[in-house]
Order: sequence, then C-alpha cells, then structure tokens
Amino acid sequence: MSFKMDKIKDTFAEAFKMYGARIIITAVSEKWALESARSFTGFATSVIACGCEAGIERTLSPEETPDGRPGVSVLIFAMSRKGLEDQLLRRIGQCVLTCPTTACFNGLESEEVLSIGKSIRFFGDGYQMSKLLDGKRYWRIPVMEGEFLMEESYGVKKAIGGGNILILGESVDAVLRAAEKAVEASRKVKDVILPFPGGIVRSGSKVGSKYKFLKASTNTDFVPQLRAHTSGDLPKGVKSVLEIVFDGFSLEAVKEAMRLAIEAAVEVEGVIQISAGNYGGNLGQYNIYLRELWEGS
Amino acid sequence: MSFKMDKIKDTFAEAFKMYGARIIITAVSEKWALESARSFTGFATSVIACGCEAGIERTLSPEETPDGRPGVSVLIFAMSRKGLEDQLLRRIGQCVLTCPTTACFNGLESEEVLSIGKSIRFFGDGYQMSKLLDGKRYWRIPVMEGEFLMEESYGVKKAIGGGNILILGESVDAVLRAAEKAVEASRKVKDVILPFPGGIVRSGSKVGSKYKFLKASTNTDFVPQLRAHTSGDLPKGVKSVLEIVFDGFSLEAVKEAMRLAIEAAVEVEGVIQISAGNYGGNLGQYNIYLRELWEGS
Amino acid sequence: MIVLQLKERVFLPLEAEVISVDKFAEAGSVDRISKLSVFYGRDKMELGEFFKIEGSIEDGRILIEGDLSKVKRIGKDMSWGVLEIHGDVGMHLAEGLRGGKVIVKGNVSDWLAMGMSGGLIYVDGNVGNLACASYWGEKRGITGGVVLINGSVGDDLGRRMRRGTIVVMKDAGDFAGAGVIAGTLFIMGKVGKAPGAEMKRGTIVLLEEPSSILPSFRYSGEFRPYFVDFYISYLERNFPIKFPDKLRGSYFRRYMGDFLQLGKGEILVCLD
Amino acid sequence: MIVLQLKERVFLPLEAEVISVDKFAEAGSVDRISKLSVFYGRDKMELGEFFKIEGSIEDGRILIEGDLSKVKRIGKDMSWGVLEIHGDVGMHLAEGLRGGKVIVKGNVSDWLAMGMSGGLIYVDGNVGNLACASYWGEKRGITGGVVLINGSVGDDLGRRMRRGTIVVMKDAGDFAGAGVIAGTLFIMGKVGKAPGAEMKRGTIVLLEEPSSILPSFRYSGEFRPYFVDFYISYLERNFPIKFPDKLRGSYFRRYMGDFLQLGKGEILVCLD
Repeated sequence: MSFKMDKIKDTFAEAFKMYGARIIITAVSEKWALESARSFTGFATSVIACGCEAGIERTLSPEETPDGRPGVSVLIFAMSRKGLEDQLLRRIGQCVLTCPTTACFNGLESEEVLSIGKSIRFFGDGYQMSKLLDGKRYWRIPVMEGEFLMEESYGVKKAIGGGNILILGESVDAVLRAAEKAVEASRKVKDVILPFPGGIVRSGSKVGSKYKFLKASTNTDFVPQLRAHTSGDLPKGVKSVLEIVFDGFSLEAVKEAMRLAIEAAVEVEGVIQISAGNYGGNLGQYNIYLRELWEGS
Repeated sequence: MSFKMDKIKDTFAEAFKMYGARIIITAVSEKWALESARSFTGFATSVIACGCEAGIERTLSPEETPDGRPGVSVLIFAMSRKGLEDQLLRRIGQCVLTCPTTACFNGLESEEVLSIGKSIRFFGDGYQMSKLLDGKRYWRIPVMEGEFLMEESYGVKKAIGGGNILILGESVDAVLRAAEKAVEASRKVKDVILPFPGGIVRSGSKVGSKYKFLKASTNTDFVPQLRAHTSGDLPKGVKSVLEIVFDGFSLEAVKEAMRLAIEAAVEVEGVIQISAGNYGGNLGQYNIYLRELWEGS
Repeated sequence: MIVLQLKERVFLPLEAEVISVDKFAEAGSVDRISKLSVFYGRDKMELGEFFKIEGSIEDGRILIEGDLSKVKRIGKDMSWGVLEIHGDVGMHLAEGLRGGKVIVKGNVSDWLAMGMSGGLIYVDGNVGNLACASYWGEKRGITGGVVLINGSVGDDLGRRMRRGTIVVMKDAGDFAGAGVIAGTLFIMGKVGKAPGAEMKRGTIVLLEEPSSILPSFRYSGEFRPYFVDFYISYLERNFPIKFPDKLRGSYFRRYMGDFLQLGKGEILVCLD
Repeated sequence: MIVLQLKERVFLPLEAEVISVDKFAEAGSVDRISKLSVFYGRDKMELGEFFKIEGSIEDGRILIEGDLSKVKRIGKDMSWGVLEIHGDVGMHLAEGLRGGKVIVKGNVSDWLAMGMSGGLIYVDGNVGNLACASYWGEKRGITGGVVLINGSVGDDLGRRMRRGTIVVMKDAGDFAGAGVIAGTLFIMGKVGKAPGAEMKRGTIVLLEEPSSILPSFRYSGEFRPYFVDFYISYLERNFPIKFPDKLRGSYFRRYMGDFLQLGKGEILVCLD
C-alpha cells in the first residue's frame, strides 16, 4: 500500500453471525426497481429496532436479471432464520408486491431456503397460480395492475454482520468526505451492504449504559467532547468520528469491503486515524484485525 | 374543468381516522437530509405490517428550516398516539440520530405533543444536555460525530388516512403514466403524503379473504383478469388498474390532493375511468365522493 | 463425445433404449457400448451392428447421425448429459427423460417425451401426435422439464400433463392441452379443435385466435400476464429459441376453464 | 403606540415600575396613565409630572425618550407588548419580565432583568454589573427568556441563572456565569476572571480564549457543538442581532465543570 500503516490502529472489528438473503427486484425501469428497493431497505439500519439490516447491493443491467429487465439486488440480514423470514414476508409484501411493474426473484443459491412465496401467494385470494420453470417455482399473484410474479423460495445462509471501521479526523467535513469515499469504494464489493443511511453511522454505540433499561448507548470512548469522562485514548486533534458498518455473506467479502474503505478513507486530508469498534472480542464470533487486511496482498 | 365528468365514476373513497406528525430533518446538504428521510420513510406503506405510513412531504430550502440548513419534511401516520410514539422513537433513533450531520425538529404545531426527545436523550448515557430556547426544549445528544440536536416534543394531531383514487386504463403503460402525473400533481399539496413506493400502489386490497387467517386480499373487483369471478363492473377495455393512496392532516388537504391527482390523470391517453376504493362506507370515518371534489371550484 | 453413425437404412423398428448417456457411461468403452443389446423386429442384436461407434462417453455427450425414423425409445430414462441427433427420429424419443438434454436436428415421430419428468428436449423440426401426452389409460402426461419444438406438432399435445413447459413455434393439432393438470403450453402458430378441453389448472398461451373456445370456458378479461414476458426472456436466454416479437409485452384475452373440471386453468390469447 | 418624553433631567432616582405595557393597558387612557404614581426620591408624584405622554396603548407599544439613567424598575413584571427606550436607562430595568419585548437604544445600568422568567430584552449599548443575576441571598438568577446585549457587560453576568439565553456581543467582566444552574451564555468579546465559577450545568460559549480557566474545570476535547450553529441561526433570524462570522460552523475546545459542583456545565472556547 502507498499509505502509512501507522495511521491504522492495531485493533479489530468485532462482527457477528447473522443470516442473510439476496432479493432481486426487477421492474419496467431502473427508477421503479429502485423505488421498490428503497422502500424495502428503509428503516433497516439495525436488527434490534428495525428487525433486520438491509441495503441495496447494486443496480443490475437487464442482462444480469432473471427476466431481462433493469433490476436492483438487495441484501437483508437478521439474527435468525425466523427473523429473516418474518422480515422478508413483510418487506416483499409491503414494498415489492405493492410497487408498480416489479417482479421479485431469489438472488442467492443456497441449500437452505425460505418459502416466502408460499405465504405471500394467499394475497391472491385463491386466484394465484403457480408456475414451475426449469426446477424453480414461481407465483403469479393477481393484482389490479395485472399480476405480480415472484419466485417462491429464497436462499438463506449464514452471514456476517457488524464488520466496521471508524474514521477519526480533525473535522466533521474531513471524516464525512473520507467516509463518503470509503462508501463509494466498498460498494464495489459483491455480497456486502452498508445498512445505515448513505452507508455511514455517526452515532456508534457501546453495549450497556448508565441507565439499566438501555441496552446500548453512545460510544463514549469515541465521542470527542467526552474526554473528561474517558481514558483519553482518542488521538490528539480528533474532533469527529464516523463509522461504516458492513454486513455480508462471507468474511472474505466483508474484509475486502473494509480494506477498500480504509484505503479510500485513510489518505483523505484531515483523517487522523482509522480504528474499529469491538466489545473486547468476546461477544462477536469474528474478530477482524485491521492491519491483517493487507496480509498476502 | 376541461375534462368530462363522465370519466369519473360516481363513487367515493373511504378514509380513516389516523394520528399524524411532521418531522423536519435538516443536514449539511440536501443529500444527507434525504438519505435520512428516505431511511425514515422506508418500509412504511401500510400501518398493519409496517406500524406506520410515512412519506416525504417535500424538501425545504434553508430559509424554511429551523436551523437554516437544507431539510426535508416527513409526515408519519399511525392508528393511535401510542403507535405513532413507538414509530417515532424507532425511526428517529434508527434513521436520523444515526445519519451524518442531521438535526431533527418538530414540524407540526399542536396542543398535543409526544415527548420523543425525552426517551432518545438516554442514548447520550448521561452526557446529554438539554437546551431551552424561546420556549422550546432541545436535546444535545453526544455522538461520535459531535452532537445530535433534536427537539424534545413533536406535535401530533388527528389525521386522515386511506384517501385514494383508482386509475383504470387500457394498458399498464397508460395507467402508470397517468399515475406518475397524478403523483407529481398531488405532491404540490401541503399536509399530504403518498405512502407507497413512488406514490403508487398496484395491489389494492379488499377486506377479508377466502382464507380465514388473512385480513386482506387482492381487490378482486378491480383485477382485470378476474372478470370470470366478479360482478363484471369493470368498464370494457380496462386492462390495468393502479391506485394512489393519500394520507394527510386534514380532509381538505386530502381532497385537494385527490382533485389534482384526478385532473392530472384523467386526461392521459388510455385512461378509461377514475374510480375509488371503499368498503361500502361503513368502515371508515370519511367518505370522499369523487364528483364532489369540484364543488364550489 | 461419442459419435454413432447409422451404417445403413433400417426398415423394421429398432428398439434402441440403450442409446442414452446413462447406459453408455455405465458400459464405458466403445467396445462394450457396441455390444449393448437392441431388438430389431424380434431379433436381439448388438448396437454395433447398426452403428459405427467412435469416440468417448467421458464428457457425457452423444451424437447420432442418420435416418433414425425407425429407431425407437432413444434416450429412455436418461438423467444427464447431452444426446444430439442429426436426422429424423422414431417413436417414444426421450421416454421418461429425467435430466440432461436431447437435441434433434430433424423431425420426431409420435409419443415424444412420454412420462418425462425433467431435462430439456429441443426439436428443430416437426413432431408427431401425442407429444408429452399421457399413455392410454394413464392419469398423467409429463411431470416436468422443458420441451421446445421449432416446428409443428400433431394432435393431443401435452395431454394430461402434470407439470412442465412446452413451446411449439408453429401449429398444434386438435386437443392441444386436453386434460392438463398443470403446466404451461405455448403455441405460436394455429391451434386445432378444443384446446384445453377438460383442463384443470395450467396455462395455454396462444399467439393466434383459435377457431373456437369451448363453451365450458369463461371469458375473464384482458390483461398483461407478466409471467409470459418472463418465460420468453428466460427461455430465449437459456435455450436456442426465439419467440415471435408480437408476444413480447403483449396483452392477452383470458378464458378460464375448463368449468367441466376445476375451472382453474386458463387459455391466453394474444391481442393484436 | 404611546410615547413618553422626559420633560427635564432627573437627578434623584425615579422609581418608575408603573412604566410597563401591562400597567398602561390597565390604566387605559393617557390621562389615567399620566396620573400613575412614581416615587421621586421619597416623594410620591405622578408620571405625567416627569413625562410628556401622548398616543394610545391599544397596540401594546410604549416608546420612551430621554436620559433615563436615574429612572429605575422600568418594565417591572411586564408580560406582553413592546417597551422601547431611546436613551440610557437606570437600574433594575425589566425586573421580573415575563413576556413581551424590552428594547433599549442606549446603555443600561446594573441589575438588568433580575428575576426575569420570559420575554426578550435587547440592549444596543452597554450594561452594568449583575445583569440577569440572582439578587444577594437569592438562589436563582433569571429563569427564562432571551437577553441580547450588543455592547459589553460588567461583572457577575447571569449569576446563578436557572434557564434562559444571554448573548453579549462585546466583553463581560469577572465571574460571568458564576453559579449557573442551567442556560446558555454567549460572550463574543473578552471575558474576565473565573468564568463559570461553581456552575452546575449550562453552557458558556466564548469567542476568545479566556485569561484562565479555573482548575476545577477539566479539558474534555474539541468538537463541533452543533447547537451553537442552531442558536446563531435561530437568534439571527428572530432577533436584531448578528454574530461574528468566526463562530459559524466552528469547532470549540470544551471544558467541563465546575467539579466543585456537579461538573455538568461546560465552557466552550472557539478554536481559530
């Protein structure tokens, strides 16, 4: 790498086991596929309050979609298969079924599947019809527009949630600029999404709080104006910190996205350090050491 | 009007009493205000499965926002104050608090308020500070970026949900084009949002279903390919139907939006009839007769 | 690839169900493949007596050349690989096909794909009667797979099919899709008498107006069945086939039926 | 609007708490307003003996002209309307103000806004000591409202204030914000000794580096306190005031304190 490793803190991001699925939404135009995908992935920043974490993976050209129309691939993650099933039912039912001209396909080959279409078909009130083509089952659900076509089963597999980097810098502008570049760079990676608005979090949290009723609260150690109350570990001059959270289907994909994000962010003027959030390493199933991201490259 | 009233069916839209609030999200740029607003209003198409109905009312110039930055006003509706409170807590906490550079203000003066800030402040883990300026209380919640400023109380008032029109036409293209024009026209009206993706619903529903476990199912009477199973009330030549749903703070605003939507849609080539969805008039608190929308104008 | 060339014209029916990727792979060498039994009329003979056989079955591919119009049951119960035929083929081709591909550059006789449950059949030419149909007295026709016919077919296409997709690029005879239990038929030319008679579920997609629709079907509106676009796009992309442009993005008149049966089937007639 | 013009210079303190929109409105006519009692030294006299009074109070507006530096307690407990003063004003201006606006084009003496709980005060000139402060022995200074001072203030600004916003565009003397319980002070010039001494909560925003920060405060980092931008924007938009450009979008060094007390207050010093 061209940048200096000493800007990257020797620490690790603590990530968690999740379950994920990929939905492909197609429509008559990219505009309508995106309208549906944005609705689908809205209010999906953290599993605890939203039920899932979701994001747009990328837009798809007609050549890349099952039906030859413009499309969007959306990834969705939850803590359990059951949770994922519930969210897929709700979000396909509310944000895809309802949206003009869309169709909904599975985008993840996996032995384990969730038969979402089996439930959503009932909306057709008995007039739905199933089609089996080349080994896959589809549902034609009659709607006022005409019909909604959706694949019945959606692959689900174990995934990684909560990969993250923290960008520490001398101003809000600097860390935001760096974070925007990081988002842009890491969005090139397949199998990964950034669940927060615009891909960036400004309110990282720690586990627990002074208040017994609260499971998580502001990440005091990284809040620049709370030095009077912390160990003072934040490097000198840091006036603002932003975080990027990564959810993905494989550790490799999450690592690759983190690596590209760091490479894009670290050289931005005003960035002082790249760090990561962890809980001591005992809560999450994966510890991703930042400095090891370049090993073997 | 210049169009012929006989294209407008002599029927009514059945609307319901809801509770609504207006949130103003500001940020360093319109881009970031919109990122937050889109996340906030995602997965919010129908109260039953999403907990609320929400949408972007409009973008605000710096002159129109409380803090002189670009902003977005967002309306959110639920069936009860309690439901609205729960959704505001979740959605401000997940989609605004988390989003870089945003601040969150009340956009609805009302005697009745929900003290959302009183709960979200706890995220500050005891380091939050309150400010009272000119009679309004604000919370400064320390976050990694710096601080999140939010108003404590959000006005809530009775509102109208489920105003709607149906656009019946000779092709999907025609009704989609008409619906897009209708959406554009009605978005000029203050106090109203269209909760569905892109403002349009292609899967209108009726109450009940053949399946006992299902509360709502496809609106059989308006599904063009189900004539063998219906009364055959759908006008000849209708091959596709799209719906627009309106939620708003007043009956007047909802009516105005419906009126503008109809005027924009009815003249589009290929549109055969404008109708509306109702449940016989006994379920909802408001019956909005389409042909009366022009009375007195 | 293993190549079979018909040495000379056969006049009696040759029962050649041994010609399948499964059986060739089981036999292994060309030598042992040549010794596989066939019935020529009533005589038990060896495959090598009729065909010049060269190559290797290792890649799961078979090519047969010659006029095979008297050769029956080729590809029976085949489950994988590719069987390609250059020439006309006899009855019962691909009976019980479970997987893999059968490709014919020529015409095919009656009873194509009887009992087929999976895989793909592509016929460049025309096909006889009772393609994909249930055998006399059987309750079910094919139960899966994709059958693409670039030419025309005879009567009783897809009779009582339970599942699967059949595309006929030209005409189909009488009783196409009669008694269909489920599945999809595309007929892109003219269709004969009584399409879909006694069908329960399933779809018959017609490009052209049929001469008549049975009175036990009900008109059920006009709409755009999006799955047609999806099928077209999917099939064209995955198979060597090209649908008429008119079909793309088109609207259809829908008839539901047959109400002598369940009435959950549909005939879709493409609108101009 | 009702206009009061000071007839001639007063040398003894004139206790004029009757000059308020509430009291004028209660009195009603100019005639009755003229007869309202004031104390001149120890003598009870009538307001009209000191002021030429014209106009009507109907719109809730009072304008006073003249050197009022000996006139005390103007605007006491006023709850609405606008009281505008052209000239210097004496002590205890706007004591107990609850609402409405008090606007001064001139200087103001000590004890401005004592016990104020709401409303707005705008002073174009300088202000004496103990502005917005708690009275000797009292636990609380002002409990609300907005006080904008375009000039400088003396010592003990905002002592023990409980709530409210004070903006001083020039300098403040010693002990600014001492004992603050809550609320916000902006001091846009120099500040004297021991700002924020014994403050519990609340914020003191300083544009310039103070000569010293009490050792009972702790350095707590540098950041961008977004509420400062909000306050600037809000106050400039709603009131006749203009903050220094340097303050806008700026970063601040933060000191938390006073740790002799609760330690939840902060002094924010604008960074270059």
